[in-house]
Amino acid sequence: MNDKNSQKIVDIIQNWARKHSIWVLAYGTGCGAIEIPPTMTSRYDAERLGVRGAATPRQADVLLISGYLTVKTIKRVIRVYEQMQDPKYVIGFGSCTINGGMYYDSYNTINVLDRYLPVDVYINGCMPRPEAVLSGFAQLQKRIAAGRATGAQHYKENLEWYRANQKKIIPNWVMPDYNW
Amino acid sequence: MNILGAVVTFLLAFVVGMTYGGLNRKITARIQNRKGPPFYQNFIDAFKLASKKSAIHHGAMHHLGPAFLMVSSVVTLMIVPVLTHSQWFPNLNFQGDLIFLLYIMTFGPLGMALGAGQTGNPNSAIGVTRGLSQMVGFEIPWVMALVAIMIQYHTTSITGLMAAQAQSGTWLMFSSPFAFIAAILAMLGMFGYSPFDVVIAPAELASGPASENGGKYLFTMMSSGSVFAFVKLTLYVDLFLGGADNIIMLLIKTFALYMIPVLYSNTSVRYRTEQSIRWFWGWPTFFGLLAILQAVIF
Amino acid sequence: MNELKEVIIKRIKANFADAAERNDFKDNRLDIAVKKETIPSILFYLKDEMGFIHLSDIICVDWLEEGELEVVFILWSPVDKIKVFVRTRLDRDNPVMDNVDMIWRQANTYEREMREMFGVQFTGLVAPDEFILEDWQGPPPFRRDFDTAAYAEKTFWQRPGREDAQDVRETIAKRDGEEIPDFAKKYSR
Amino acid sequence: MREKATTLYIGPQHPGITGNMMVKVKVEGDTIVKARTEVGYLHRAFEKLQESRNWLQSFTLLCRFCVPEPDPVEESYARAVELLEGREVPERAKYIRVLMLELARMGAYMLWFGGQNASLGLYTMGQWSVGDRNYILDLFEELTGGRIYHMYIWPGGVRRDLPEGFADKVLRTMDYLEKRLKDYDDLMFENTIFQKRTQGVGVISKEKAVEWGVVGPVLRGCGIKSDIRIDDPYEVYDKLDFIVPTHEGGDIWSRALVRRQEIRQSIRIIRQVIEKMPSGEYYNRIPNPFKWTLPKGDAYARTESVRGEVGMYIVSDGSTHPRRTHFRGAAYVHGITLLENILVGENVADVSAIMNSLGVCPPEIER
Repeated sequence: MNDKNSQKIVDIIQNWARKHSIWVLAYGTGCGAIEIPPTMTSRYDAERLGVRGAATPRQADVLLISGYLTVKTIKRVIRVYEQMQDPKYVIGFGSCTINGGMYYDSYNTINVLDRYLPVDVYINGCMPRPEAVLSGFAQLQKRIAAGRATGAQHYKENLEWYRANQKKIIPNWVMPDYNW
Repeated sequence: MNILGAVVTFLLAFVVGMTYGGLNRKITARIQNRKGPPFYQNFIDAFKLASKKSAIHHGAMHHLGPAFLMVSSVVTLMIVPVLTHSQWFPNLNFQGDLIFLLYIMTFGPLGMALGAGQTGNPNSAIGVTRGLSQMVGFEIPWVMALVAIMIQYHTTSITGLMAAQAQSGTWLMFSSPFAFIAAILAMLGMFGYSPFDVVIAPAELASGPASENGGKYLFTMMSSGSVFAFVKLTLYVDLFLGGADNIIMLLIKTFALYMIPVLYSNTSVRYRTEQSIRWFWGWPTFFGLLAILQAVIF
Repeated sequence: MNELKEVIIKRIKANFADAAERNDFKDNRLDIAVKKETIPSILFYLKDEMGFIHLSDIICVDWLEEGELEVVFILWSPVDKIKVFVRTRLDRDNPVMDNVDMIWRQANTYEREMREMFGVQFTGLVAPDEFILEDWQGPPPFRRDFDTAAYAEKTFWQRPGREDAQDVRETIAKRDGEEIPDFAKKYSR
Repeated sequence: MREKATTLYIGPQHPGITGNMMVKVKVEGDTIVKARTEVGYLHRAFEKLQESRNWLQSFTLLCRFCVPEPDPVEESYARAVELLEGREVPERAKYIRVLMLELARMGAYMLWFGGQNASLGLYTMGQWSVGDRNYILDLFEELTGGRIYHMYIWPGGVRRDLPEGFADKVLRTMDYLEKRLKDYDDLMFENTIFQKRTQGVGVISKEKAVEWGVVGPVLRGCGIKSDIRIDDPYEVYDKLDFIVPTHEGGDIWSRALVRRQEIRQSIRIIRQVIEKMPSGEYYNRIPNPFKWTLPKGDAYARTESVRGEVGMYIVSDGSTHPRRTHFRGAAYVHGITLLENILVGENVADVSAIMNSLGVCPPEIER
């Protein structure tokens, strides 16, 4: 019984640290990536919240899908997501990840992101402003602190469902399997 | 008694090194007129990295790479006397430790290079070649400076040099200025901040050798990096600024020296590998030669 | 401006009898329609002798009703400050045309895109066959008979309630216990 | 003994890439032997979507083409539609359009400062210039309601008149930015390492520039004076006096100098526009958009954007929906054929710097 409590305390402390140090992967997948430089630079400065850029998937915690996702990009995004280390989160950025946005009838862009990747926080808006991006990070921090940011967990549990959806739109699937 | 002293030294080095890293980020932010993270941000980052659930590695050597870095910085810490004559920080320094120091300081990056080589990621492979070639660059002025002060004061141990400074009353910085200048210019290369950060250049190589390290390994690299920074600073204080006899003096002197690479890195573009080597074999080597001449003649 | 256009038209007619030209445009523009065989020669002539050295654009337009694909070259002469549109028609079922990237190097990119998007075959075009789309099994997508809305409906999962974005309003409303303020109640059904 | 050539994928996920494209580079030691670009990661099929939208609905899709500077795309589409329909634009609207274009150019050059220096390692410059760019985005927000996408230049004029007090707010911003340019010069152009890293890198000779169809600041960086605002003047550029800076050399350094001088010219233009702005009508109202048909025919309008010539070609078959719209950006030419040709022989450390200096904007390549 007491190891459950001690585990809870360790989780609280670890979640506190994960909340205050979020490393965003430097991967601008869509047109929303233009609002990341203003968020990271001097006026809005996301670094004071502990949000910093990370160069490779191994070092990153958050994968920011900034805008629409074409079929060619989602194949690389899945590969990048699976390379990231475990407590990882996905932020869907812009209305194109929520319901396809203005390219809902395009033959090359997916419409709903959480069919293919577990999304923790959605930021709506067609090109959300830097303030919206910061509120998205604050929302993610709240979920991390409360321990409800379990997208990676959900991905692991029903991997077959995600794989089925992904393989439906990606024709030749030449990817290593996901060994978390 | 020695064991306890060593542990306290390591904790002091870790805490001070991490706070210096946090202050570096704060000062850089202020130069870029933004607020910047709190000074203890590096501790939070380190703790988050340590508490990552998965630790992906590509084989034993890659797993041990960061450990080599930590070994190198801790052993260097044990040799460099932190405070002049206080029984709390006894250090195992001995007669020929300056020469041993030269060897052990390059042991860490070599171990890291082996680890990075095994990952198979081309970014880390090219990063390793760049790191080693740049190390050749800044080693030459650094060795010249050490050789000059060794000849001038006929001793090869740090405590001997500190005793010489205490006995002659003037800091080595003034009595052998060329060696000091060569050593400071070599320090810019050792820290690997902006003009010489071609090794971990994010824009070209996606953070070079560390591109496959995440979680625990990055934690080990980060903490060994800050311990190594503290050790280098105290080494410079002992060699050229007459050592410190209490903690406050130590912190003031080391922070003053730390400002040189930090401020220079904020306003300088990154050198390519051959440009940085060519720069190191330019002015710093010239001052190293002058230092040796001064040591031999006078 | 008009007499300059006349001079250009006369010289082009002298060399290419079958060129049908139009110059009733207000702004500095000319329009020449030729058969597809004379395209490389007329482009060479315009570039070397007439001074139209800048290739602005190459466009393929799909005239489904007339069963033809139209390829338009837009050239610009920095000296005379005149635009010329050279257009030609290709049969829609097997559109084949000569490659012009020996005249302008960047034409190679335009031709790769047209080959992938419209299915126009360029004889002599040396380029990897995949340019924008990856592993695309469908027909050339930019042709008008390819219905993109139906394809998107079939392949990509659509979030229900898209007709009036009802579910989006609900998710926004119940985000962490937020209830809709009364002034907005009448808008959200 | 020739070194074994390794292939390095500077792939879609890479901090140095300006956007989302891949450069496959075959490297021997540090010098590049062969380079292939792979694009298509941002293809949303604009031109296909516009066929199922009427003239005004397809207008909202347009500014999503190239993100750093959406205004020239709107302006060239609006002018193409007016050319086709023969619709007259009031004088005041033309002045407001030039004001928008020049503000957008300055904002994009500020962002370019950040990108170019981040690829070279000077992060302070990016923080300063992108931070100051927010002042221009504030102006856009007040005038059009959107920071990045304005959808403000409509066929027939502009969507809304200048709010009162806006003109001197623009002038105040221009004075502040002019002071800041001095700091940029000290930090960037007087920095000797910046000169060492950029002079003689990514060189384009004059003949190669003309033969490969190079446009915009990259062409002016090779010493050829060519600017659509002067060669083929549109709106009211023929009534304004400004110079087109050129610089011999054709390397990253001369392209940076050309861009830097163009910011000063943009400030001059904006001041003249504010001073000569006539009063009066700002919008020649178009009929009900759902029943608005354009006569059969085609039109092509070009604008000078940050990356070079931006052109919109529209074809109408007399219905309310465009038969075909084709957008041509400068990055379409610079980003593929030219980039693959220049990278050969360069150092692998400069790939990101060369891409930034060519103004390669991947969403513009595959639309």
